Amino acid sequence: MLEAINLAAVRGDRRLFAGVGFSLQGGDLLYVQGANGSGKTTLLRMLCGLVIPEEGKILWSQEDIRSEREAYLQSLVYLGHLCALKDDLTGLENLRITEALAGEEISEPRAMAALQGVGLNGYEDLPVRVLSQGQRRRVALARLALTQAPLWILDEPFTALDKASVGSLKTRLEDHLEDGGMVILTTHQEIEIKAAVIKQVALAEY
Amino acid sequence: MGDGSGGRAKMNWSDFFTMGGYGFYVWGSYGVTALLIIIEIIWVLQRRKALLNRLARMSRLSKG
Amino acid sequence: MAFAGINWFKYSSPASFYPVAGKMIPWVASVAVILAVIGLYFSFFVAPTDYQQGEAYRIMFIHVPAAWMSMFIYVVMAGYAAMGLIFNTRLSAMMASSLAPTGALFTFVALWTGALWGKPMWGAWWVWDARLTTELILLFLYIGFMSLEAAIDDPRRASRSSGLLAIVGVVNVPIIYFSVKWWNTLHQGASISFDKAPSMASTMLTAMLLMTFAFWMYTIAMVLYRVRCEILERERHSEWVMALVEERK
Amino acid sequence: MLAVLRCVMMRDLILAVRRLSDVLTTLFFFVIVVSLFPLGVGPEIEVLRMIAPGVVWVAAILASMLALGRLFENDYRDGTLEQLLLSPQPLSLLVLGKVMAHWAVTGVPLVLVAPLLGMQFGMSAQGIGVLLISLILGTPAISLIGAVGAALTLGVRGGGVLVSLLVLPLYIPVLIFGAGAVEASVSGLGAEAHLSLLGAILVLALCFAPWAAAAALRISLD
Repeated sequence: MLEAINLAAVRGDRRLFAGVGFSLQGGDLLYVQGANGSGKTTLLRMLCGLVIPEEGKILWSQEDIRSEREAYLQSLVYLGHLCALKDDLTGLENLRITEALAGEEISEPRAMAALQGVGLNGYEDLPVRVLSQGQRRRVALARLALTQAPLWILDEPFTALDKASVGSLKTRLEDHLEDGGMVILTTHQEIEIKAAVIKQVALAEY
Repeated sequence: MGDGSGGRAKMNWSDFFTMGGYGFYVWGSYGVTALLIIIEIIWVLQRRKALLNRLARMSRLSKG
Repeated sequence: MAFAGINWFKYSSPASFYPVAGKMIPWVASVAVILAVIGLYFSFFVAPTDYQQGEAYRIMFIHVPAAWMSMFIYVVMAGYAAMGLIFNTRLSAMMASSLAPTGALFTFVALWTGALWGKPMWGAWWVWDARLTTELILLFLYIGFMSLEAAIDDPRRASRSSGLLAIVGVVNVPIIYFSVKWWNTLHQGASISFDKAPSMASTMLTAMLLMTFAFWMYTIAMVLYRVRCEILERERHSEWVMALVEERK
Repeated sequence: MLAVLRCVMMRDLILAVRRLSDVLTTLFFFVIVVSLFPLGVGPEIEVLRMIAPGVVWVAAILASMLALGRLFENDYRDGTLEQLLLSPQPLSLLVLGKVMAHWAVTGVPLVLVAPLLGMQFGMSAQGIGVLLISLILGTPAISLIGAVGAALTLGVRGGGVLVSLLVLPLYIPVLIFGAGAVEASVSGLGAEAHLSLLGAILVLALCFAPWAAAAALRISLD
């Protein structure tokens, strides 16, 4: 269960947002809305513990995420704007190394299956630099098929995806929510994701 | 003028400036030190004046 | 600095510290001037002529205090930086960045006066003496601190990054000093070094201490003045700064 | 715990092998800088033999400092560094893994080439032997201390030059004991004292540098 209390962020000397609070239980979907530059990415990175909040606290099952760092990070997957892939490594290597760093050893067949699951059959063992932006995005999203982490924080996950991939990502998110997982995401496209509880946080322009 | 603690104070000014032949070195050190301190003071005063002007101008712009 | 440290936590917010610093500056500055005048009087008129070096040794009365201050300010800077990182208090980070220029000034003064004192004593402008070399490396550390802080735009990250550098630096200063001392004695032997300061008549010591305290007061006044500029700079969007700017117009 | 350290190291080593040009440029820089000195100082072998340890050591420091840019900058730009910070494993361990891979790619080639340069400068076999040991002990310490500088100047404009300004003063003890060890052994004083102090600095760097670099990374990615 994730709880954010009275979060505030400052970038340079400009105050991005303040008094942001919400709580998220299993099966909840949270949309983070706001114009560009209103601090959406900063809020997501703050929820991951990358950015230290100017004010307020973030609790994961009633414990501050900075004191329960290891437990929290084990239950979290964050996909930012960048695909977080090394160009010289193949899709397969990237996937297995990223998962190993997150503490989950993945066998080659399972990684291969995950890549095929996002429609990359035949591209698994090519260096990522030869793939298109959409394909690279899908390699990054393939992680969602492998991870056991309940909390997914996704920054603009639908960008650069074709219709089929958008559809499959939508169903994967819905399955995850049904299994009691939590999703926090930002998106510009109007995509209807069915969830038990849908919450919104709007970052007003300061 | 000097006290009796074995030190003889210099009465005339010419001795004072020659500093027993080491005037260049002694006044070179004290002079540069004094100069640097004065420069730092002026620099800080300038910085504050420029900052206050900028803030005043920005507050006028934002209000006007 | 200890004085500012005592009521520190009560005035830890920049807004409340600003007026306090304002009131302190005139007092500290006048104490600095008085101490400097008395110190100079002692240095030139009271302290006796040294039988070995004649009048040249009087450079010692600013060289040694400047060297002490350069080391002391760096340690205080690292202390404030550590407090800024641990307690996340913005004001201590500002104090650290305000201390750096004055510290660098004293380091340069120590080097300059060291060279001018070295010329008459040993006939060389620069002597690879352990302490002088460490002073030179300390100047590099100060320059590194200030340039790192100037290179980063976001003031919060700038003070935290340079703060960490100051802490890494202060841990390294003793290591550098002892390795340079080892290197110095290996190559040259201990013949030329500052350790054998001229026999210290009591008046010499008082002159040096007076000058040290004068430098100390000067540092406090200068740092308080500069930290007020930092506060105005970083809090320019807050209401109290706006109000203050209104009043001044 | 160690599996993750090995994983980060293997990843960086694979990346380095797949892009050998970066490794070779550092090595060639080292060789060129060392070979410049005889052209500048003159060919007398006596003079060259005397300045050889200092020249090799300063060139090694400059070469490994050039390679520091590659330590975090690429990961920072493609987003993998962010994922490293989000790994449940202690960040200082991951940083240690990266620095060991960086040392294996830049430090070890320098150590392997140093004897050739030693001969070029007419150094005695004993001198070259001690030079090798001092470089083996010194280059990892340089990579470790350099990692702190690289983390501090991440994403900062003019970071490449700035890192040298921050890190060079901290390299001075390593340089003094490294170059001094060779000179002491050649002049008959025996280099044990210097090498043991160099080892002490290496242990100190091993304990504190990863932690400091990890803290610097968190600040840089804040």
